[in-house]
Amino acid sequence: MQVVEPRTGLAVAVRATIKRDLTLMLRRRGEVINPLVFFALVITLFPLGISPDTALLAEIAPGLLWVAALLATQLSLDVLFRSDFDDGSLEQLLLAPQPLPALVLSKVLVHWLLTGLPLAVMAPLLGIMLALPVESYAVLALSLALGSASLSLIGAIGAALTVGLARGGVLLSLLVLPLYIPILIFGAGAVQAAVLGASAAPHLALLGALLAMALMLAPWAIAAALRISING
Amino acid sequence: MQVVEPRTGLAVAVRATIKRDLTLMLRRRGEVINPLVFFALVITLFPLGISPDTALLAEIAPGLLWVAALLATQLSLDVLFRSDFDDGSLEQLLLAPQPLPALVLSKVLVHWLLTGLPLAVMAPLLGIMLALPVESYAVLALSLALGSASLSLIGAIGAALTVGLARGGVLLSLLVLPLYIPILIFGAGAVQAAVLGASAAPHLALLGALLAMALMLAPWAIAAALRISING
Amino acid sequence: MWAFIHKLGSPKWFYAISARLTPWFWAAAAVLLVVGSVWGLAFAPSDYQQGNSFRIIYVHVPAAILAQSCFAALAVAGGIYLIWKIKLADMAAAVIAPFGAAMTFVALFSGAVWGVPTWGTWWVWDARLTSMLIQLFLYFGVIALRGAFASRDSGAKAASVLALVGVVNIPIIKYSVEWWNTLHQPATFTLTERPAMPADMWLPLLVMVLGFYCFFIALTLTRTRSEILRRESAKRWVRDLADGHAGGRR
Amino acid sequence: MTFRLEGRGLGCERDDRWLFANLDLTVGPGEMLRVEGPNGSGKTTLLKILSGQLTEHDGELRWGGQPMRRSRTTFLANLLYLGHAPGVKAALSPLENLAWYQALNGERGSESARMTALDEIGLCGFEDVPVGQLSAGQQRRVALARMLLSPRPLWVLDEPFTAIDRQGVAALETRLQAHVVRGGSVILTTHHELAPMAALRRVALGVS
Amino acid sequence: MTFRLEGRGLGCERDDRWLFANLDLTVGPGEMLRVEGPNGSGKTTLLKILSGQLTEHDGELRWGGQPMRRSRTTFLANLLYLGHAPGVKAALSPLENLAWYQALNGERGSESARMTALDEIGLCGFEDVPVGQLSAGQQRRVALARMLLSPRPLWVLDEPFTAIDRQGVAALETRLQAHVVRGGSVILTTHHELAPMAALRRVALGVS
Amino acid sequence: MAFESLTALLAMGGHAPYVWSAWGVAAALLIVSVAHARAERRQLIRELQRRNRRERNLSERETDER
Ligand code: HEM
Ligand SMILES: Nc1ncnc2c1ncn2[C@@H]1O[C@H](COP(=O)(O)OP(=O)(O)OP(=O)(O)O)[C@@H](O)[C@H]1O
Ligand SMILES: Nc1ncnc2c1ncn2[C@@H]1O[C@H](COP(=O)(O)OP(=O)(O)OP(=O)(O)O)[C@@H](O)[C@H]1O
Ligand SMILES: [Mg+2]
Ligand SMILES: [Mg+2]
Repeated sequence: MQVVEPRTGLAVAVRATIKRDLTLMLRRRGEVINPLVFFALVITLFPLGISPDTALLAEIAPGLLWVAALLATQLSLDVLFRSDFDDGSLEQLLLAPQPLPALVLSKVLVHWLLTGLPLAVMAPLLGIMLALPVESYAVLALSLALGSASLSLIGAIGAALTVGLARGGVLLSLLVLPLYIPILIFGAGAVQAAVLGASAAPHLALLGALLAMALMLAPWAIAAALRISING
Repeated sequence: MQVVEPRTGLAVAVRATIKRDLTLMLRRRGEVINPLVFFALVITLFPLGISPDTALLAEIAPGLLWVAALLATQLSLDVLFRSDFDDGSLEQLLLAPQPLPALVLSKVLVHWLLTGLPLAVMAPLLGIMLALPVESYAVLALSLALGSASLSLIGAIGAALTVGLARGGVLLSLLVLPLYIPILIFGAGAVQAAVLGASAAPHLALLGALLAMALMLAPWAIAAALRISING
Repeated sequence: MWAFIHKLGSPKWFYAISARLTPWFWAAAAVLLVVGSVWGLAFAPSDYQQGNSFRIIYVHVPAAILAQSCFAALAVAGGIYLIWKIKLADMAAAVIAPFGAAMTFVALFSGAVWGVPTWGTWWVWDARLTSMLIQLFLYFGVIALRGAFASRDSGAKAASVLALVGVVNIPIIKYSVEWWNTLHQPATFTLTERPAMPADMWLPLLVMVLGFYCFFIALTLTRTRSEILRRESAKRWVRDLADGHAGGRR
Repeated sequence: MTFRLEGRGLGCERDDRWLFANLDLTVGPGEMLRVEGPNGSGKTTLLKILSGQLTEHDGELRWGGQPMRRSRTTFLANLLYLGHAPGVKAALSPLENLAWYQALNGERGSESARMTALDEIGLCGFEDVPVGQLSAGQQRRVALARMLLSPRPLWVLDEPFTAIDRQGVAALETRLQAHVVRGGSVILTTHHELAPMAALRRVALGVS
Repeated sequence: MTFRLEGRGLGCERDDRWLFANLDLTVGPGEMLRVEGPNGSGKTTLLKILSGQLTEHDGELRWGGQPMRRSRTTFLANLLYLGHAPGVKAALSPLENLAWYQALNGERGSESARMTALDEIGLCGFEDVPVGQLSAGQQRRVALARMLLSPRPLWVLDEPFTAIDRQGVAALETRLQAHVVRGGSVILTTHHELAPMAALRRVALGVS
Repeated sequence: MAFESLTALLAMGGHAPYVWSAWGVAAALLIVSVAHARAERRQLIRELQRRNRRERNLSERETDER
C-alpha cells in the first residue's frame, strides 16, 4: 500500500471547517440569535434595576453596552469547543495532518461572524433605548466589531483550557474576564470620547493593535491549550 | 421472586440526593467559589466600563449588584441538570420510585446553598467597593438571600426545559430572564429604599411572597419540564 | 549549561542542595522581619501628614512588591515547565501561586485599611488598586484551573499556559487601567507622592522588603521539598530518606 | 402477588417510518425476552417504551393487569433499567454512585454490601477511584453492580455487554440466568451470541 | 517508500500503577495487531499513545525509522484513528460529516464517492438524516465509513465493533482483512471473537 | 523610640484599628503559611514512614510463608 505524503490542502481544510461550523450554528437558527437576545435582555434589566432616568442612563450607557456585549460574547464562548470535545471530533481535529492553529482560527472566525459582528450591528439599536447620543453610534459599532474579535480570540484560549472540565462554564469566566479588561477600557473609552465630541481614533487604534497582537499569539495558545485538555 | 412494594423512604432519598450533590460540588472545591468570583468580576467590570466616580457608582450600586448577582446565579444554573443528563443519571432519577418534585427540590436546595447564600453574604463586600452606604448592607444581604432562592427555583425550570438541547446555555437565559424581572425590581427596590432611609420591609415582604409562590409551584413545573426534555 | 539545567531539574539533587540552604533563609527572614517590625512600628518617626497610620507602609509595600514578583516567578516557572518539561519548575509554581495570592490579598487589605484614615474611604477606583485587584483574580484563575483537572500533569500544563498568557497581559492591563483612570477624571487620589522620605523611614522599609523576600524564598524551598516528597513518593531515595528521618523506626 | 408486563398493539413511528407496529408482548416471572434486530431497527426505542420513558407511541402498556398510567409507581419500584449511557457520575467514586442509587429506592444500604457488590462485579481495588478515571468497561461495570444490590424483579437492559471483556460477559450471562431462575424477568438487547439459556424468548424487529 | 510504526520500551503509569511497561511492538505493511486484555488493562491508553495523542509515557515511538517528534506530520497523514467516541456531529448529516473529514486531509472528494461509501456501510437512505436521530449502531457506522473514503495505510481502531449488528461485524471483518491484504496495517482492540485471519498478531496486556 | 509608652505604641496615635488590623492580617497570613508548610511536611514524612513499614511487613510475611 502506498504511503501517503502529507498534502498541503490547508485552504481546503480551512474552508471546510468554516463551512461546517457555519452550518452547525445556522442549523439551529435559534442559537445564533441567543447572544443577541441576551445582550438586549441585560440592557433591559439595567434600567429596571437602576432607574429610568434618561440623563443618568445616557451617562452610563457606553459602559453598560460594552459590559453587556462582553458578557454575551463570553457566554457564547463556552460551547466553542465543548460539543466537539463531547462527540470526539476534537480528538479527530487534533489528529488532522494540518496546522492546528489555522484550524482553530477558522473556528474562532465563525464564532466572531455569528456573535461579535451581529452584536456590533445591533448595539446602536440598544443605544437608542439608553438615550445615547446619535453621534456615537458609528464609533460604538466599530469599536464593538474590533473589540469583539479580540474577545473571541482571548476567550477561545480559556474555552480551550476548560473544555475537558465538567463545570467549565463559570471557571471560564474567571480565567477570561480579567484578560478582557484592556479591551473593555479602550472600547468603552472610544464610545465615551465620541459622546463627548472628542476623537475616538486613538482608542480605536489601540483596539486594532490589541487585535493584531491577539491574532498573532492566540492561535498558538489555543492550539497548545487544546492539546493539554485532550491529554487530560 | 417477590414483587417489590413501592416504599416510601422519601426522606432517605432526599437526604442522599442532597448529600450527593453537595459532594459533587465540593469535590472540586474551585467550582463552588466560581459564581462568587464571577459576581466580583462583573462588579469590577462596571466601574472600568463606566467611570471611577464614586458618587455616580453609589447611585447605580443597588441595581448593579442585583443584576450581577442575578447573572451569576443564572450562569451557574446551566449545569444544574446538564451533567446528570449527559451521563444518563437524569434518566435514572426520573425512573426512581419517588416523587420527582421532591428530588428536584433537593437539587435546587443544594444549588441555592452553594450559590445564592454565599452571594448574599459576599454582596456587602462589593457594596464597599461601589461606595454603597453602610446602612443598606443588611437589607442587601437579606434581599439577595430571599431573592436568589426564587431565582434558583425559577431558573431550574428553564434549566430543565433546555437540558436536552446542545447549546442550552444562552437559550436558558432567554427563557428565564423575563421571569426574573419582578424579583429584580423588588430586590433592587429594597436596597434603594434602605439607601434612601425608607423602610425596606414592604419590598422584602413581596420577595418573601414570591419565594413562597415559587416554592409551591416550581418543583412541579421542573419535574414536568424534565419529563418533556427526556422524552425528546 | 545544559548539564547544569538538567541537574538543577533533578528533584533528588535539588532536595539535597536545598536542605542546606533553607535554614539560612528562614533565619534571615526571621531576623529581618523582627528587626524591621520593631523598627517600623516603634522607632521610625511618624509621618507629618498621616501620623502613625503611615506605619502600614511596612507591610503594604513589601506585600505589594512581592505579589507582583510572585506572578512573574509563576510565569517563568510555567515557561520552564512547558519548554524543558522540568517537573521541579511546576512543583515550585504549584507552591508559589497560593502564596502570591495571599500576598496580593495582604496588599489589598492593608491598602484598603490605610485608605480609611487617609482618603476617608475603603476603596477608590485608582489605577494601581484596580490592577492589583485584577491580579488577585488572575491568581485565583491559575489556582482554580490547576485544581480543576483530574490529571496532575494536565492541570500543571494548563496553569502554566494561563500564567504565561496572564503575564503578557499584566503590563497591558496596568497601562490601560492607568490610562482609563486619567481619562475619566484627571485628578483622583494618587498614592501619596513620595515626600523624599527620611532615611529612618525608608531603611526599615528596605529591611521589611528584604525580610519578605527571604520569607518567600524559604517558604518556597520548604514547600517545594514537601511537593517533591509527595510526587516522588514511589522513588527509592525518597523511601530511604523517610526511614532515615527522625522518628522513623527501622 | 405476581407481576407481568404486557404490551398490546405497540407501535412507533419515526420520521414517517414505522419502526414496528402492532407488537404484542408479555413478560412475567421466570421469563427472559431478547429484542433482536439490525442497527436502527428500533430496539432501543422499544425498550424505552417498555420502561415508560417514551410515551409517544401506539398501543397500551399494562403492569400487573393494570394500565401503566395507574400503576406507574409500583412499576418503577420493580424496574431496573440500564440504557446506552451508564448513568454513573464521573466525579464520584463507585461506592458513592451506588449509595445514591440505593437511597433513591429509599434504602439506606450498607457500605459492606456495596463493597461486596463491587468486588463481585470485578472492581476490587477501584472502589474509591473517581469513575471518570476508569476504563470504558469498568465504568459500565459500576452501572451493572446495581443489579447485585437492589432486588428488582424486572430488568430492562439495553446492550449490557457493551465494552465488557470476555470473562465479564460470561459472568453476566450466568447472573441473568440466575435472576430468571429465581423468578425474575429480563428484557434485553444485544448483538452478542448469548449462551443458550432456558426460558429465552425472542422478538425480532425490522426484519424487512 | 515503506512505513512502519515501532514502539520501544513503551510504558504508562496511572495513579502509581503500571498499566504496562517495557513493551516493544512494531507494525508494518500487511500486518494486523490485536491488543488484548481485560477491562481496565490499558488497551485504550496504549492506542492513544500509539496514535500520538497521549504524550506522557515512557519509551519511544518511531515512524518510518524516524522518531515521532520529527515525523509527526507524515505520520498523521497516514493515520486513521477511531476511538471510543464516534467523532461525528449530531446536528450534521452523514454526508456533511464525511465531507468535513475529507477536507481535513486537504481533499475535496466528491459527493458521489461519499454516497457510495455510505451505501456500502449500510446507511443507504439515511444520508441526509441528522446523525443525532440515528441509532447507536448507525452512528458508529458513519464513523466507520471514513475507512472507505480516505486511503490511509495505518488504521488504529478502538473497539470498532461496538454497537454494530452481526451482519455489520462480518462485513467489517472482511474489510479489515482486505485492507491488510492490500498492504495496509491495522491495530485494534475488541472483546469480540475475531474470525481467524492471516497476519494477525496479538499483544496481551494486564494478564497479571 | 517614637512613642512615650507601651500604651501609646498600642494606641498608634488614634490609628490603632487600622495599623494593627493591617499588620495583624499580614502577620496572620505569614504565620499560617509557616504552620501549614510545617504540618504538610510532617504529615508527608509520617505517611511515607507508614508506607515503608507496611511494605516491609508485607515482604516479611511473604518470606515467612516461603
Ligand atoms: C486597596 C488599596 C491599595 C492597593 C491595592 C495598593 C497597591 C499598591 C501597589 C501595587 C503598590 C506598588 C508597590 C511597588 O511595586 O512598588 C503600592 C505602593 C504604595 N502604596 Fe499602595 N495600595 C493601596 C492603598 C494605598 C493607600 C491608601 C496608601 C496611602 C495613602 C498607599 C500608599 C502606598 C505607598 C506609599 C506605596 C509605595 C510607593 C512606591 O514605592 O512607589 N497605598 N500600593
Ligand atoms: N430522537 C429521534 N428522532 C427521530 N428518529 C429517531 C430518534 N431516535 C431514533 N430514531 C430513529 O429510530 C430508528 C431506531 O432507533 P433505535 O435507537 O431504536 O435503534 P436500535 O435498534 O436500538 O439500533 P442499534 O442496534 O444501532 O442500537 C433509527 O433508525 C433512528 O433513525
Ligand atoms: N484519565 C485517567 N486518569 C487516571 N487513570 C486513568 C485515566 N484513564 C484511564 N485510567 C486508568 O487506566 C486504566 C486503563 O484504562 P484503559 O481505558 O486504557 O483500559 P482499557 O484496556 O481500554 O479497558 P476497556 O476494555 O474497559 O476499554 C484504567 O484502570 C483506569 O483506571
Ligand atoms: Mg440501540
Ligand atoms: Mg478501552
